Amino acid sequence: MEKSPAEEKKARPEATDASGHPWVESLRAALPDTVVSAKSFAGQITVVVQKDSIARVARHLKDAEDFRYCVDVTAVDWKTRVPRFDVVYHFYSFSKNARIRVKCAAADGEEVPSIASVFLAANWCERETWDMFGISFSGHPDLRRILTWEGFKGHPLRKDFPLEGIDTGAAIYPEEWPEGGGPSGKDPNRKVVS
Amino acid sequence: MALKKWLDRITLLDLFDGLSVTGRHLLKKKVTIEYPEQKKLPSDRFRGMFRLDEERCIKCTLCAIECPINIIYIDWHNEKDEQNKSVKVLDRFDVDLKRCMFCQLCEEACPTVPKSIWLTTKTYEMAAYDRNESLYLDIRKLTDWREAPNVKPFTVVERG
Amino acid sequence: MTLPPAFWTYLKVVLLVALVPAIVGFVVVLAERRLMGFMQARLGPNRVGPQGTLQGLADLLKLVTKEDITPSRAEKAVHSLAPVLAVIPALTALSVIPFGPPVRVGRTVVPLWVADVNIGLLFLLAITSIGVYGIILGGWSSNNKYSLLGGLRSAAQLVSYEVPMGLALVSVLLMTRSLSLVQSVRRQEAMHLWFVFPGLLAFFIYFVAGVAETNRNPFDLPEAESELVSGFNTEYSGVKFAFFFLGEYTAMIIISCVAVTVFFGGWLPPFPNVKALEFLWQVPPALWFLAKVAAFLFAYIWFRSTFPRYRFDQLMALGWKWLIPLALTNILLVAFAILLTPGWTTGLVWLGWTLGVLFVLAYLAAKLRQKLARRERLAAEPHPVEG
Amino acid sequence: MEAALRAAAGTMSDDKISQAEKDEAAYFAERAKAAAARAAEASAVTGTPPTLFDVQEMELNFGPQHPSTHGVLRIVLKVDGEKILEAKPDVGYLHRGTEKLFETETYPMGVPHTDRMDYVAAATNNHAYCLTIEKLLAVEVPRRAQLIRVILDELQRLSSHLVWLGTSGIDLGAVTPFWYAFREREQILDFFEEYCGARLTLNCMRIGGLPFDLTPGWTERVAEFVDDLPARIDEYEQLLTDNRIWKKRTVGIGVISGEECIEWGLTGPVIRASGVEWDLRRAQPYECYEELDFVVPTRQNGDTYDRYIVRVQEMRQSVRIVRQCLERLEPGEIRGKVPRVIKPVAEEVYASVESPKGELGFYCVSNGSNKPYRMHVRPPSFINLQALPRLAKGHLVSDLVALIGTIDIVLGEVDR
Repeated sequence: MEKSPAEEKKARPEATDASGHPWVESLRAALPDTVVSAKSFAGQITVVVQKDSIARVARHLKDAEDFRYCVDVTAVDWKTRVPRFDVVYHFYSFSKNARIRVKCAAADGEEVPSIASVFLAANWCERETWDMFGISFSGHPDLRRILTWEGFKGHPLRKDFPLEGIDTGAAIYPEEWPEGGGPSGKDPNRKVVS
Repeated sequence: MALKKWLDRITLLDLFDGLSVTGRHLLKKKVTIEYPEQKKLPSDRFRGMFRLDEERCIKCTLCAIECPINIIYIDWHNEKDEQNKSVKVLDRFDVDLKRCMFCQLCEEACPTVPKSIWLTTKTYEMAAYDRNESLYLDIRKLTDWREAPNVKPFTVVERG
Repeated sequence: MTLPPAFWTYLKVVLLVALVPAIVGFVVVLAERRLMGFMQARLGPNRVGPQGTLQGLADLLKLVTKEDITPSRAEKAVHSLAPVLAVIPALTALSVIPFGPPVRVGRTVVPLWVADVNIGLLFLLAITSIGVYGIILGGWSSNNKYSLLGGLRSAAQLVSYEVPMGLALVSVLLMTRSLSLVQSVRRQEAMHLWFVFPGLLAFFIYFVAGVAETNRNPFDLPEAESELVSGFNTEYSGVKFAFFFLGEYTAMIIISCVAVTVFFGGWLPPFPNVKALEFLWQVPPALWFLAKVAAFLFAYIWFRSTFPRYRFDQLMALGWKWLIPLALTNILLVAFAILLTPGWTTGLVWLGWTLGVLFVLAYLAAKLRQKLARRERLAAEPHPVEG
Repeated sequence: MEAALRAAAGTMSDDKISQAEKDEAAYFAERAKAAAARAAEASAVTGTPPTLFDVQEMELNFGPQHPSTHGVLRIVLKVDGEKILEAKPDVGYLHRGTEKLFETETYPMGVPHTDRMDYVAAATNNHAYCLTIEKLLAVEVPRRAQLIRVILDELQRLSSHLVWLGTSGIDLGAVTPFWYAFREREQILDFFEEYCGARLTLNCMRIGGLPFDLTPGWTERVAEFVDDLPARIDEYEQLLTDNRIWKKRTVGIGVISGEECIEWGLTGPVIRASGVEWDLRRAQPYECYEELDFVVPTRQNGDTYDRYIVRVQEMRQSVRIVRQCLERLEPGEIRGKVPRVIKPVAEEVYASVESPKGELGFYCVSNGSNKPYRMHVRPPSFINLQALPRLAKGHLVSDLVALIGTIDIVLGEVDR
């Protein structure tokens, strides 16, 4: 079943440039200097735009292109890249029966304009993004933590947040292992538990 | 139309309909399985308690690698046997059952035929008073593990 | 040697106070849980004792040995008083219920009721409505918002449903011409007519109001488990909770007893005027009474396992906008029927026939219409999904 | 409260009350002061002195330990009597960091984790996850696997809707449909157990196909069951659909228009009950849904009753879909050509399925390694729950219970 590397590479799907796509064109015409790049992968259009104009982009997509349904807002942490984060938006158009993905880059500590005033659905998604990544959204009506609690330190989905979690002071289940057991490794004197 | 609706309303038709459903069930066969005396046997693919065959195991640790939550701990060392061949000997094969989510990925990853670790033992009675002791399986428990003796005889209830 | 009449009275009181809680605990609760289980395609509690018969004892032991918790910021005195207030009136009200005709013990004739009060029905209405104080005070004193809401719901519910209940009983009074419960049975015996037939509407209103007053499904708002987390009794445990429990079930029994006495001829066997059914008189009258009460309790259980729960404002609307006007109309109807044939019962009999036949006809018509509509719907469906 | 008042009046000597009591007293004094200030403010607005019958807000904590919140949802209510002035959902009690877990494990190891999100509909979760990775890899799923996936999906939809039907019945006081619904669900779980060995956390799909083929006789038993099911659904409907109390509790409760649904991002039965005929199985068909003949049930009023009707009709349609798939089953491959070590191209992809709750989407960012760089879930319950304050405003506390039931949330998915 194994294919040669070259063959495998050939079979792999590739992203193509989508700057000529009508939606991108319309975006470019309405809001010049906002579109950074556009690509198409697996039939999905991704448009990268300037961070500051994201609310206007959302408004344009909603009003002019009929992307009325905000599917999701999330972010990706690129750790070492500058700027560090990508904020990712998914919109869906009922009339076109198609989705579009809009991305904008944001550095750590930078504010991204909120689209909660354009799409009500983005409200909690942006709160979640703030909670998980620490990207704050300017103009958000109620930017509080949502999945973790008020006063939680750190943002769990950042790549530098430890997987085992941090000591929050909350009483969690103590890590208990039978004598000699557990992930600590070999122990020749381990007694067999029955 | 309005009259028909009123007819339904004043004769309490909807309420009597509901009562008739529950009334019918009063005499129908019940679906309760009286557990310790009656049991429904699990299916052949049921994912229950672990079992390990030490002879078959080739110590490849694939199961430990594939485990999504890393609850399988395997240590082994090389030994020379009579023909002076190097063989792997298990030091430790532990499954932390209390954290197991019974996804069967370890069994799927196992390259031996038949599998040397498997979950299809049809045993689900794993309640224990002490999760750290009883629900932590080492080699002995994994290989020499027997089904808990049934205190009382039970009748098997048909599936489905 | 003849025993003084007072002895018999005391004996009856003791028996009632001892027996009714026992019956509630052992029979009614078990029957409710098992019957509800059967209706829900399961078995219900069947582990304690043969077929679960000792479940009541086990529950009782559990409740008695359980820690009795009073919330730290509760009104302690009221919190303890409330369960007592819920149970005492309910037991008191039992004293006027005639369980059967007087029986002869040796040379004494002993009536099977503690007291034949000549204002029996008024006494009942007055006493049973004290029970709600227990619920209100219990809800308020627990210092729990859910309990408070439950208590308030209960107060409003009781006030609203006392009115249609009273009005429904008024129409019976027109037929009985007496407030005494014993007289009511005697009158039905004399007329060869259960009052449920001419008083079909009155019975319906009475029973609905009765279910509402005892806080049972579909009117169990004060203790709506899925909304108010048991409502007024959230903060109660142990014996105090058992008292509330007892109060509620005794109230259920009282409502059933009154319905049987007033509408279903008390201890009389069915169809006293039909010659062919005369053998029914061989059964002791008290057993007839008990059987009828059991049937009512079964209806309570049946309702509970079938119906969803009303909302608070809808409950009020039902009481004030439907039941009270209906009850008033019913009084007019009955009064008219009595006036038509003064001094005689033919009017009432005719009213009974009319109401009964009308209802049955309407029901059949509605059922037929439902069947036809369903057939039409199935025929019109483009892709039949029916089996 | 009494202690608080006494302490506020200073009648009790300080050494007698402990620090905790003092704190409590201070808290209550502050609350009383705030309430007085609010009352004064209200009276200043209306120009009348505050009376007993003025609007008096009470804060009510609905959950996290409340029988009707379907898990650990907490709603902070502001109520006037029983009328809800404001409802603020507070979620996150079940947050387990599933998205973080995905990032630390290889692609195939992510499947069992998806079971634990919407734990009453694990198959659709598995499906959405696998679909995303398959899209990233551009893998074709064999036809038999597609059909079996659809059967599993629809059985799961049935079982999820049955759970919904039972629990929302209980919320409104009707206990019996719960038992009937769970009786049927038990049979569905038996089918799952027979197919993949688990009843709830199924782990029944793999990237590129399925782990097992069907056991002999499974299709016949499922066919028998789905033939039997419409009569059972009739039974539930007889208990609820025409019942006047049920209608009173649901008609006109939580009305939301189709436009608003889109604005709030509501999906699934909620949006279909508001007149928008949008179902991902129809709009963007995945697997073999496009060749199947089924109706997307819609209703116009957008209230709780319509959402109930839509779900019940969806159950009937699921029965049809299962039947059609069973007819089309032919022997064949069940697993596509997927490399043993999955290393997709460094790209990003979003794929979604119509889960019983709505649009369940996965957004996967790959960096070319064998682990997803970022895996994000678009949970329908989470987004749908967002609209609860909008739905609940102005209704009574009893209706809130109905509304939580009607948007059909699973807290495992809300909090992930």
